[in-house]
Amino acid sequence: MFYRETGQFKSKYKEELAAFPLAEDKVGIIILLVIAYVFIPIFGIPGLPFEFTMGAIMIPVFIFTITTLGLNILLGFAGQISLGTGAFMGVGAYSCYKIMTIFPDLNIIICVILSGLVTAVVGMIFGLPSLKIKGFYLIVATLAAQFFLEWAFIRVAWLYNYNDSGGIEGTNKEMFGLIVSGPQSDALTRYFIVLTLLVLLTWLASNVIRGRIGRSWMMIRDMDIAAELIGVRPLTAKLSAFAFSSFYIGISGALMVFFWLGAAEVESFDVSHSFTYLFMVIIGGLGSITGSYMGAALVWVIPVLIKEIGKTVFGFDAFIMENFSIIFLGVAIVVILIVEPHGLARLWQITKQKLRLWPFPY
Amino acid sequence: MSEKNSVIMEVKNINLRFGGVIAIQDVSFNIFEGEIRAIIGPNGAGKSSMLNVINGFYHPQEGEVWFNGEKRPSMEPYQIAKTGIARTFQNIALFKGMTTIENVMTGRQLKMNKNFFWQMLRYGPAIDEEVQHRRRCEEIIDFLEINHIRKTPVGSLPYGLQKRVELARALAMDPKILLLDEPMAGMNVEEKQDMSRFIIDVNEEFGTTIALIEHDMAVVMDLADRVVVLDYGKLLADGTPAEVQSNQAVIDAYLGVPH
Amino acid sequence: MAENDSSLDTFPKVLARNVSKFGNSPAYREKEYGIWQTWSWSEANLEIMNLAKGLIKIGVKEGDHVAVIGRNRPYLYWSLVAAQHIGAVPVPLYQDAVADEMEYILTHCSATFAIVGDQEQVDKIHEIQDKIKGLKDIVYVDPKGLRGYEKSNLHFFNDVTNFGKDDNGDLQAELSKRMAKITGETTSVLLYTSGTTGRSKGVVQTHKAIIGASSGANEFDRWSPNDHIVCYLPMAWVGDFMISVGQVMVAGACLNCPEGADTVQMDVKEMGPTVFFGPPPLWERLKTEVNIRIEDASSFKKGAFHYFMNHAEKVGKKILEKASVGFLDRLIYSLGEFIIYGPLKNMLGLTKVRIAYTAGEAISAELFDFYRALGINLKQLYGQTEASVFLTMQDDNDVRSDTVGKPIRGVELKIAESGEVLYRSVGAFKEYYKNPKATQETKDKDGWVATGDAGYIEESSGQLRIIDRAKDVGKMKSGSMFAPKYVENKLKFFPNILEAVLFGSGKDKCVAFLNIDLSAVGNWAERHNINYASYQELASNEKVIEMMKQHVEEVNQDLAADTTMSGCQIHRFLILHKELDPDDGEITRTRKVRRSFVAEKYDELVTALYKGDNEVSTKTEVTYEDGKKGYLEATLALVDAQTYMLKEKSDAA
Amino acid sequence: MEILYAIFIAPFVEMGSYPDLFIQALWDGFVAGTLYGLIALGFVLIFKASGVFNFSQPILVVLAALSLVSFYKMGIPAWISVILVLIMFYVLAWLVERLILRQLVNQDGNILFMSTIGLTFIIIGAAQWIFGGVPNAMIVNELGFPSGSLEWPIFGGGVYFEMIDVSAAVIAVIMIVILAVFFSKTKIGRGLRAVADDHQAALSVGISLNQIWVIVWFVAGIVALVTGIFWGARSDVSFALQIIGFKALPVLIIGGFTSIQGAIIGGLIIGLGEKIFEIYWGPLLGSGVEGWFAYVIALVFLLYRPQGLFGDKLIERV
Repeated sequence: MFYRETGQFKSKYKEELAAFPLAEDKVGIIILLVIAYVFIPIFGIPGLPFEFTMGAIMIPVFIFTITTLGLNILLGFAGQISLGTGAFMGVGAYSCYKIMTIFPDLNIIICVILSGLVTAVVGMIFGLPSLKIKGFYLIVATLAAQFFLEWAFIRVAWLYNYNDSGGIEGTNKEMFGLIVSGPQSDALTRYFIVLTLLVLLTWLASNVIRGRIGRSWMMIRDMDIAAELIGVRPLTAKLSAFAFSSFYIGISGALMVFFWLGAAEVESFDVSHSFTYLFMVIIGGLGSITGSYMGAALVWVIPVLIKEIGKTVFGFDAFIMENFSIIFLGVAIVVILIVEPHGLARLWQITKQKLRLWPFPY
Repeated sequence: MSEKNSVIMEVKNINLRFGGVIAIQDVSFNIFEGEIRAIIGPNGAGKSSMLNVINGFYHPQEGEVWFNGEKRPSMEPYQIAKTGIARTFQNIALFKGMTTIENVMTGRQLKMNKNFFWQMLRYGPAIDEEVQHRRRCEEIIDFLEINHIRKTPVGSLPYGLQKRVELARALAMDPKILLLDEPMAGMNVEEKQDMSRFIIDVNEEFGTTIALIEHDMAVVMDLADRVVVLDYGKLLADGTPAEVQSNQAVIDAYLGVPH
Repeated sequence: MAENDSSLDTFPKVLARNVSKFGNSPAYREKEYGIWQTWSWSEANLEIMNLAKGLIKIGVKEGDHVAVIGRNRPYLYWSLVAAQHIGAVPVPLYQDAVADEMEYILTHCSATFAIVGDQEQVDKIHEIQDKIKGLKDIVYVDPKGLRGYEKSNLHFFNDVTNFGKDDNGDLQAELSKRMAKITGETTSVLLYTSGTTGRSKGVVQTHKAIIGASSGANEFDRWSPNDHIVCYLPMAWVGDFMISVGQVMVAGACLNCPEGADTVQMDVKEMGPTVFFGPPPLWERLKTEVNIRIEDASSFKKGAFHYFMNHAEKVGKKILEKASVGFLDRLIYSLGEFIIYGPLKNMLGLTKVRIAYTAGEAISAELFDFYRALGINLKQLYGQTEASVFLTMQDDNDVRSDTVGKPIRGVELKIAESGEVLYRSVGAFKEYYKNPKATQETKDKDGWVATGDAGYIEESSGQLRIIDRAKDVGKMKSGSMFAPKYVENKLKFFPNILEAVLFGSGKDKCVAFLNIDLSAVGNWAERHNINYASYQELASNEKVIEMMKQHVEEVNQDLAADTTMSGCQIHRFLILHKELDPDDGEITRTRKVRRSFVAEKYDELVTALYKGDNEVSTKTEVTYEDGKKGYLEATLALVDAQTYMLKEKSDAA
Repeated sequence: MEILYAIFIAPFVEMGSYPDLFIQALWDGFVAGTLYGLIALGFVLIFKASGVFNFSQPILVVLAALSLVSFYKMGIPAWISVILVLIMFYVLAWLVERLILRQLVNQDGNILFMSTIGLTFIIIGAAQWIFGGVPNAMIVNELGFPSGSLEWPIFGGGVYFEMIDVSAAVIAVIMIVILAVFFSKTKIGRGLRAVADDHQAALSVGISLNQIWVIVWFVAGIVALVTGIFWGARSDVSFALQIIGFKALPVLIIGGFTSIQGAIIGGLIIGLGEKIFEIYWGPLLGSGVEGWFAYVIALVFLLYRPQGLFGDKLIERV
């Protein structure tokens, strides 16, 4: 309905290969950016307290979107299943913590990026089995990673500087004279940093996916034998996928602790979280960037709202609402699988297609 | 068309076994540069296995593969692809999650090499590379007359077209040798004619050497320059279509097999 | 505006002007390799010049006839222009012409060179080569499949242009010498009429004529260099030549060539032309398509569609013609624009269309209004090959489906006492090639040209109104007027009727042949689950015949309303067992019925109709696509149709 | 140097010098192994019959134990509670078939697998909601299982056999025998086997696919109950139990997804392996290694025999 594609012809491949070849889509994205950068910071979400909006909805959703992007790159684009996401976020978080303690004056953003790189390396190591082990069996390898790392986060006291709490926590960090992280930091500042990182990482991801490397991932995913006979080297393809994916997951882990929770213990990275992130990917839609956004938002926000509404409106106690939201997640996943195994992204795709063909059905 | 007598590929005394099962038994033959070479034989004769040996998917227990006049060391399939051997598959092996153009682009992977950094920015060298190879793929798409399905997800294409897209993907590799595993399996007469025409065009326009497996004798006879006949993993005959057709052993083998 | 600059009387001058004035703006585009390859005027000029030199090099002489055959591609349009530059005469041919038609034209104009699109055309020419003496060499654009061919008299297009590129100066010299000789009076093109009657005639047009007519038309509809059009109609057809070469070059606009025959609609949508030319059948097809696709849409969409289309029919035309419309209506219309009209135009690729033309045949008011209601400025125009097309056109705010507009600049009209329309114009042709007799018959010494159409100028609007082909207009036994085309058009306005042929000149009653429209009737049949294997089977179905009967009687009703025409009511008709087919010579490539030919060929059917039999069996020769001939046998039902007296009609209404 | 000694010599010296402890370790490992085996068995049953990798098996164990205890706490006699639990599981099996499996029929394996993860969450949420999250003690004695332990004095030291463990082992063995018989002898059992390879065959036996699914899920429930009782007896009955469910995965990798005996043998390998490693090598790394050691075993296994102990080698074709 909104689409007027007539006359949007391309006379160069560059135009054709652009991220959003259709003018309407460009406009849409710009509107979204304006909302994210201007409206929400000023007005928040109507009907919700500002602090809550930032702390309980926007920031975590952005962070988990990064996580989901990461997992989606691995699972959705490269077709390598992983249940180690939680632990890999842990790697990001702990390594960021160490980096900050070792280089106290290093800019925190740099620390975050570096921790992403560390995670990438760890991810590659645990990705090695994927060369021999295919499909479903890979779950074992990744679970091994999950449990080993969980164990390491407890046993290796060096990781949390031998403090008795056994956890890690952020201290105030300044950037351009502004406290960006730690207890004193302002939610809005953190919001902007996280948002900007998200936008940046999304852009990078979409670039890689559309290019040579992204293609090699999808080749492995769709038909690994054919891919190899065409000249894709499984080693590089799979490991690069693990690395790139872990890079994102690591960053999200670091952000989660130092731009959202402020402090964390091993529980924040256990296997049940791995599942939640898996849900985000599946509900959002395998192999779709848009889906990663939708999945993360839905899986995070709905339970939060359920709890909030249950508490404030019906006055249920937290425990009940907690369980209720768990059930909701379970139901959501089953329903999605039944209705549209390709997730919300596909539903969105279909709607978009309908809009493009409007008023015709085909 | 290039002079058809310089050997580009030769297999010598290939033996291939799976556990106890003997797939290929002491088979030798060669392929001339620029020719269309057919491998025929009843089901289970070891034709596909032969292709799999040639492009390194199977490693024969004994035997040598000579390519461009030198003995080929044992390599991984992806390395062999680099040496200029492309193939299509008996039951189509397209990348279902991609469109036609994307599938064809995968054929250019080997020729692209811009690093992760540029890939992430999708700028400068990376995008230039993309564009340059896209152009080549478009030419092939045009050549095989699949322009109208350029942006269609391959999964939704009719069988005949999928086969053609697969051929396009293989061509995109600018191969020295093109292996076609039953390019016309399950096609109706018309589609077969088209496909044969394309195979000949490819061979003429690009001078590509082609080795193909085909059941339909008639087709093989007007397509191929020379024919190898396999039966139960053994070499039954080797020669021009005419020679092969008149070969008693071949006739028996084919009469022996219900078709 | 450049158009008025009378010094621009030759295409070389026009091209030079475009290079100097719009050098960098796009001139030609072609969808190839997935994107629109683009040439600016300067780039195109370079191509054309090199090609021209190359043609000189391979021996094209001044005055030579150069045949141009193939689908719409820039290279072939350049060939036309290049030929003009070297004083040769381009002769565009229909690419789907069968070998012997080609042979006729090539021998008639004794073409010495042919520039063709691809292998198919080369093969066709080779097939007839020995019969056509004059033809020396062939230039081919697409080398695919030609690798193995014997090349002595074959040239690859790029090689020819390369001759031009690595010219050491002599070619340039020769070219300049030749260009200097070209004047407005020089022949610029030889166009073959589709030949409604007998063999087609070669119409000789000068540079001045083509440019004059084009600039007249451009001026009338304010063409600008920003206009771009998509060419998809046969290059050999005068209309395409006038638009794609004449108007585009004169206006300095941009010509866009689709990727191939089967992608035209897609490509039009991508390109979004600002000016669009389509013959009535195309507009008909588009509308049918819209209706069919809407049929399958959800009930909500269907509802919205019908609601807003009704509203559009009420106010759409008024709004388009800037007439006064109530605020609420405007509001609803603009809502409709967003929800239905806009998307619809977008799907049809007509969003950016500034002017759309229909011509060649009459168009039904209902069809015409459908598009205008959507806000598409669809207009009639009237013209013919001999006039370089443009004679009359319609002002934006004075558009009607039953008239064809006012004469444009440089055109005088007068009506002969026979009722035939005569004109005198800049675009008027020089002569029929090698046919002085015909030339004299059509063009008198004062330059008045007979259109061959009967018509009159409406006092009220001053617009021209065409009734029928002059020679077809006859008298019936009763003495009342017999205007077959007029009636046939009324019939053809029914989507279900593809073609109709009316007989009755000198007889006391009229009878008709009908062709059903396979796609439309086929759809109808599916919806009423009538299954059919072939055209013939569907055509002989009782339900279909019944439907046709109703159509015929409707036509009879409004004929009865018109005193002059009431005599032409159809008493009996039959549905032909085969579609009228250019390959059988029954209609022209532009789908004009060859009346006399049909009358002869199906004489037995006509007599049977008049004899009053209830059915007749017949055997007809048909030509298949591959040129082979075969026979078709069938038994046809002969149907009586209700006719009306004036008074009956009034109470029927 | 010391490190090499600590790794390659010391543990064995210790085994040799304190054989009673070693035997104790073996026994504990054996019991753990059988229980791992039982959980794996639950997976195998469902996978065999419906090709579904039922991720919710561990939570079924928890559900069984938890509901059993809770029913008892409501004052229902122990054995009645057991029956109630069984009924509950039958209903559950029926619901799962109706609401999930039937909807996803002939979807590919991964999707079915994901759906069981969803199911897991639903059960967790519901179970916590209804039974609450607090740990309970399993009602061993009430069910009439012997308590206490026998001591077997040997090598100067002594080995303790917890009665409950003994009965666990016994019951486990009995169950396996029953199931083996059930699968090979009974009509339904053969039907179930058939389903795995080919649905038509199953129908020919005269049972509808849907029935079969209900049955296997029910049987898997029974297995879960047994497992639940004994795990509950060894540790507390709480949601922490599900974590041991993850152990089933390595077991399956080793034993193969479709083989009953595989499940048991795999279970034993893991059980013994991690116990021994924990006791003799664990200290080197700081304890708690059994959290991941099982996976390492499985991983090593996969790298050498990707098809598992009882699977057969697959030839890739193109």
